[in-house]
Amino acid sequence: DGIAGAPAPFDKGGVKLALISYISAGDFFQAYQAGAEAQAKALGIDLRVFPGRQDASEQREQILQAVNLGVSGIVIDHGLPESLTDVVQQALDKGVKVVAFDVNLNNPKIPQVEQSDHELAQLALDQVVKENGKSFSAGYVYVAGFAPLDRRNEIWDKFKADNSGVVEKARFGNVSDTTAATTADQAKAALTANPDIKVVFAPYDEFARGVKLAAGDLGIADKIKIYSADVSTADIQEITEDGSPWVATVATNPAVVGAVSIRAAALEVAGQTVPHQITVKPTLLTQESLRAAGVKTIEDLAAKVPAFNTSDAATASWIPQKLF
Amino acid sequence: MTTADTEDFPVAKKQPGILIVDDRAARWLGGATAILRSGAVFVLLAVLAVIFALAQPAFINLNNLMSILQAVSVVAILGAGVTVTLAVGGFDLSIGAVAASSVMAASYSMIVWKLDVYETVPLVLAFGAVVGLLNAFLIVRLRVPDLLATLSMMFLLSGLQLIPTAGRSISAGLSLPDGSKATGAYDPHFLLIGRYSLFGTVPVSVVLMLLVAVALFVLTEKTRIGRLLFATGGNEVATRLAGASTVRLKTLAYVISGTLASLGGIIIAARVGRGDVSSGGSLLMDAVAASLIGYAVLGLRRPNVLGTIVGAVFVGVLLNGLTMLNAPYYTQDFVKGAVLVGALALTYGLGRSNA
Amino acid sequence: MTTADTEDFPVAKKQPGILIVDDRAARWLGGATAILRSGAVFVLLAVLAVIFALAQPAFINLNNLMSILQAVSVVAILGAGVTVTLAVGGFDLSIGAVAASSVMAASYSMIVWKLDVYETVPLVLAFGAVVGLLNAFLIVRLRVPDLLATLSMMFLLSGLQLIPTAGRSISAGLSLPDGSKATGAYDPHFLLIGRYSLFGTVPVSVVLMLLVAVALFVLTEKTRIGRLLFATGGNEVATRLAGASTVRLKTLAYVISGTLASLGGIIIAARVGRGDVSSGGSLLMDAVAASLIGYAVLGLRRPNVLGTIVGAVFVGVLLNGLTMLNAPYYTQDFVKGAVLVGALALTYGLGRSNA
Amino acid sequence: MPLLHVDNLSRSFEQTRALDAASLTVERGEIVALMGANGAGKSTLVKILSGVLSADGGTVTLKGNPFAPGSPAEAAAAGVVTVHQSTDLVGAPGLTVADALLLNRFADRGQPFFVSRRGIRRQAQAILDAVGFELPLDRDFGDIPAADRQLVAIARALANKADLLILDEPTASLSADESRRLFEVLLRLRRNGLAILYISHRTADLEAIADRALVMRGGAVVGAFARPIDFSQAIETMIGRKLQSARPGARQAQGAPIFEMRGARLLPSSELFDLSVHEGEVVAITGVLGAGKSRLLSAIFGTIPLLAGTMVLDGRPHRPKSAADAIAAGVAMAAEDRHRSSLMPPSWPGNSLAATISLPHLAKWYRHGFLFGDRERREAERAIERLHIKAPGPLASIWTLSGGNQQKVVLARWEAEPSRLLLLDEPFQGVDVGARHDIIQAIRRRTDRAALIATSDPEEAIEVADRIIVIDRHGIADAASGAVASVFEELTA
Ligand SMILES: Nc1ncnc2c1ncn2[C@@H]1O[C@H](COP(=O)(O)OP(=O)(O)OP(=O)(O)O)[C@@H](O)[C@H]1O
Ligand SMILES: Nc1ncnc2c1ncn2[C@@H]1O[C@H](COP(=O)(O)OP(=O)(O)OP(=O)(O)O)[C@@H](O)[C@H]1O
Ligand SMILES: [Mg+2]
Ligand SMILES: [Mg+2]
Repeated sequence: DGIAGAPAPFDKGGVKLALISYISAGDFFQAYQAGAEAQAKALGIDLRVFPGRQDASEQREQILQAVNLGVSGIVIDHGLPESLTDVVQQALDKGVKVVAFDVNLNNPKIPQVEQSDHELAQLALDQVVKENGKSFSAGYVYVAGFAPLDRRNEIWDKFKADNSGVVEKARFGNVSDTTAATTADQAKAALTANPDIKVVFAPYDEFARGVKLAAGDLGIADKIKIYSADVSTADIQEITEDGSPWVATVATNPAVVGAVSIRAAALEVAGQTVPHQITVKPTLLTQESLRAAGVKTIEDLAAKVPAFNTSDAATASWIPQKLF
Repeated sequence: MTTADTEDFPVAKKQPGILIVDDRAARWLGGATAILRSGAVFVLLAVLAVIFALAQPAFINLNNLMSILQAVSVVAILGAGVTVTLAVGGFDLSIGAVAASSVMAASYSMIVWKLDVYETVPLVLAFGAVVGLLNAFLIVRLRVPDLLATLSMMFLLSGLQLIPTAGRSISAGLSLPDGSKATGAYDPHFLLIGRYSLFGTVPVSVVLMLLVAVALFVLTEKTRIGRLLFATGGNEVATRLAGASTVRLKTLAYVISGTLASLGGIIIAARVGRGDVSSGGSLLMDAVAASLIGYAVLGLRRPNVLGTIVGAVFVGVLLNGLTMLNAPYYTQDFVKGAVLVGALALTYGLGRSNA
Repeated sequence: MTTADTEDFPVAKKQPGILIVDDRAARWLGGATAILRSGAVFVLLAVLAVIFALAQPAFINLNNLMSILQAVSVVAILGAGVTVTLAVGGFDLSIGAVAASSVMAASYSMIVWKLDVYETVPLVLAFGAVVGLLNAFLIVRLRVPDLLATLSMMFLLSGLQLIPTAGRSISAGLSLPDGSKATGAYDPHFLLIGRYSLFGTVPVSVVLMLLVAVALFVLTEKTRIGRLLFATGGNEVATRLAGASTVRLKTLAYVISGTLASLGGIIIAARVGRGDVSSGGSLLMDAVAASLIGYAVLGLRRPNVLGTIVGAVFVGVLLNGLTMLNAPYYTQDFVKGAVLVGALALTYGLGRSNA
Repeated sequence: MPLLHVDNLSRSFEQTRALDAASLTVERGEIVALMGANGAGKSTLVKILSGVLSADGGTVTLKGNPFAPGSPAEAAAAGVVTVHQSTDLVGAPGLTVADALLLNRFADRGQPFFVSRRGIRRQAQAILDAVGFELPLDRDFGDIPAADRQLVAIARALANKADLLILDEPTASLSADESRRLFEVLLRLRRNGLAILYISHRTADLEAIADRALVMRGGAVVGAFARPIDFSQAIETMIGRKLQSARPGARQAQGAPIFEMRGARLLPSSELFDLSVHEGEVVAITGVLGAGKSRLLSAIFGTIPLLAGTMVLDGRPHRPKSAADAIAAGVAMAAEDRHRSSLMPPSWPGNSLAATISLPHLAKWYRHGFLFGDRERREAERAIERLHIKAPGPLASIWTLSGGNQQKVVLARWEAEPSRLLLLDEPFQGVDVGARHDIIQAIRRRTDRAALIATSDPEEAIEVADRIIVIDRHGIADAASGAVASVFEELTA
């Protein structure tokens, strides 16, 4: 059952694509996957979703498996470039189209979808400067080794270099089963030791949630401001709560990014031109604006902030638009 | 060959610390090493506390000490459960997963089923107890080795907790797999479990930890049942021949550890305020570490509840102090490991030197 | 009371499988359950394979089978190491961390020190062996309990591996903490260990897995040393009194497991092509699972290398098949746990019914 | 109405019929000796009566009611209290001796829930006082020697309220003193109307206390002897042949000694002593419980250090630092407490009869290191034949053998290869008189080595040795070494 008026092979349907993630667990990746699935359904695509267990060698294996399954296109969601380039080349050689999201495969044949972590961090830091000036004591939450965090970290390092008035007093962070709770424990220690910290840059929502919890426990919610990245329904509630020190976050809608990734792959399969670089713009969400708009959930956000819910990237007349 | 082979038999699980004392000086020295050995962890703890307090006076502030206790409360409670299973000669690898699924279960029952705190807490504790029963069934009835049974349970639960929400974490306004929207929310009273402090100083979770510690300490060290639990671990057949039901004793141990793990989950849920997806792997390792460090506390060299709590606090003090000194996160695991090895060398190594 | 209590003694660590057979029918039935029990894992494996092949013909494609083997090779190699430590009555919790640090060590030695494959591989293997020696030192000389010693080593290594690069992953062009830039790169020959296939079909890592499996199988089951390794785990005192050096045997076991873990790390590094700090997270649990499932294979109910490999393949087939059937990731852990419980119930439960 | 009536009781283990229609009765206030060669089925009967095993057929009535206990707890509640043959089944490492003495009270729901260390100690002391034993109450149960464990088992059983007391080889590792104290208590209990079923291979024990003797063979009771009991007749019924007079006269030691100790000291507080053994000589070391027999042998075997003095083996200094050194020098030792010192756990590799025998000899029997060929199976078959071990075959698990047969396997291990000095610590624990006779013959036949045998039973010492040495407080008393007869008099006085 194909789509009338679509180019081959979508006119007949039965196109098989694979979504190969580096990580599946967590809201961001689940929402990304949901967006991809919704877009695939709208296009009559049989989408095979491979589970990501944060295991780079398994991800390689999955690409080969997908090729064995006879898919016509593969979307790669995160991963380590070093471990992917050669298998991806093998897939390309077999005529399988490849689209990469947030992992730079550095191959002219592969369109790169990006939520642009650099831009994300930059927007958040711009907001920091707007509200706090260029001279303050800051806390920074960071754990190396996670690609998006590493990219956001580059912007923070640059920001510090450019603004000598910004003093990083404490750096902490922890990724575990209870990231928010353990980050809170650390934040309590760090904030107790450095009572002059005014701004905490926590470019990952779980970190921000932990710092907020710590501020509550220490009774200093009115003395610090937290800036973060990413968003979820639970985050919106935490941000808009009365007296919340979490004042802003910057995010893209992962579902939209998922849909864009599938559209890019579909266009490739249909033989249409796709730009090499596809960027989904992040949106700045401040406490004020969220409260003003009465936003309570991600769905509200999508309804009230249209920029958050759609992207005109990688689309065509035959591709159904309204998904969620 | 050396010391290790010139050991007197019969040796069962423990090695007797044979000390040959020839004169007064040696006797005194022997006494000193014995004290040092049994107190090694405390000595190290004191040394650490002094160093941290000197480097950062805020360390010994009462609130910070409470933060440390609050930070370790979940691990200490889980560790106490592991300790009980170690006492019966078992090992519960599922506690991390039980705690993680309890977080999901608590969130689900409030957000999807709209239950309040008085319904949610018993429900989640019962869930933990049921998992304990299942573990016990596998181990006691089907005779599956402990590690294997609880490992399977761990995999089972870490998958199961994600199925009701199709892998999404649970917070107010969650859209369910059937497309509808959950309309419940976290009961504010439930959140108090993780966020309220008695008299503005003592967090509820610390109180819970202390209650668990006292209750289990009394149970394991001061009651008939406690003796039988250790007897089961030491020699199951002998315990059965003495007329005890080792089936019931082991079941009790696993139910205790399952229930405590779900209590840990409740505290996490109440702190975090949402049902977050996690496997529980790091909780497991930290809890196991606490109860194994407990072996070294007081030089007992066997599982003991008091030691477990001290072990958890020990690690908590270390991590809190390092964070205060702004030590990078990647050095913390290293320091944790190094201090552990040091404590072990002191506790275990000293008794040997003159054997 | 019931079955569990009417067990014959003397029972030490394991329960003898007493089967009372009174007449022909029962004897035959007994035989059938015995076969079913010892073959339960194989039967399940075959059933799974048929189901998957029917649902998705690509499953039995040779390339896919090889990719299953390749996917399990690291876990199987680590599991074989765990099995050897289980045989001497120990337990190595540090293998996951050893493998992860070996990934970092291999990357560091090529990218920062610019060594080639012929220098890197021995260096990393030696690193694993040294960690094994340290574990053995703690366990054999200082008499620290196995779990505690290897757990401390785990924490130590997972911190240590991050220190040289301040927590960053290692890839070409890495900026070092001192501000300079590393100029080395992965040796292309090194990458072949993880990426080359003999005759275009059999990956090198699968060959390595098979070599390890055969070597350790022969060592543990067919040699004097193997008998003594198991004897150490069965009754250390008796082994020592029979004139064997249990110190050396235990050291050997930990050195083997450390070295195999670093071999696993080498394979991961060669597949991934960089020193990624997050690699190796679930390796420990998966390896432990493989070697514990191995208990059930062939109904042996004890650690055995063959069983471990089959256990690893079993889980690999399951996960691959489920992926082929497009099962969501969160159902996979659940199914893994459920199938494990089923296999265990078959293996362990059946022998009991008529006791 | 008899207290206990066992009627046609049967029980099989796979092909072995351990009990084959055994019948017997026990009355109140009598001590019944149950005799039988190794593997006759005595322990199996005991296990059924104490709720450890279930029977395949037959009935048991206790005080007129059908009796089929499903667990040890049920049996105890019905008034049947048992001391099992294995001393490992009393307590647990990690618990103290006091805990072990009270273990069945802990399991009793009628007892107070809370316990204190002081209360435990007090009750345990009371239990010991009632029997007149002395034990280190605060020691870890895992660290005490087999003899002490046996005392714990006995004391605990005697402290229980019971109608029927079953003792399976209670004196196997006790010396005369403790045995005598046990007998006093048993006779007192009998006067109070307790029935006692007493299993032992020590004829002297049975002579001292038994009112009646029953003899088992092949799983059935085949003979009953009332007072005055004709023990030689009973033994003939038991082993199916006449037992010849114990020992063909002592041999005179000749030539240079194989092994010598000079100025040796075992404990800091003990006396220095000398010791020498000659080629072809069998020397027994006897002494009370805890006198240091095991310590002496362990020092020669290198598993504990000798505090002072020198040892010479075959003219060369002997300074073993481990069992391996001693074995390499030609010393072999079958240690006491076979479960801990020699056997692998059930369903663990190496728990077969053949593997138990071969463990110390693997390097010799399989020089290339690979276990190919059937050398160990052949050696095991030879041992089964030579020592009349009752077993399904060389590959059978050691745990399917009766206690006495397990002991024979341990002896077979050290008999399998030649040695210069053979050390045997309590080698005849639980071995029946017929088998003991065979083993002694086997030991004495070899004249190319010396044997040093520690035993707490003077009768055994006399039966096996050319010369007897008495050890006391870890020193060898001068006066005692010498003629066999005088030693015997001294010991049994
Ligand atoms: N668990 C078992 N599995 C198989 N066979 C067994 C088992 N227990 C006992 N047997 C066999 O049953 C027979 C009787 O054994 P039992 O232990 O009752 O002998 P016993 O009279 O107590 O001998 P001993 O004087 O040596 O202690 C022996 O042949 C023994 O091998
Ligand atoms: N591992 C040990 N640590 C401390 N003391 C021990 C140990 N083993 C034995 N002892 C004690 O040393 C003393 C001598 O023990 P040994 O075993 O040598 O005596 P024995 O003459 O063989 O007596 P038994 O009849 O008990 O075998 C005993 O009092 C015993 O309790
Ligand atoms: Mg017996
Ligand atoms: Mg002795």
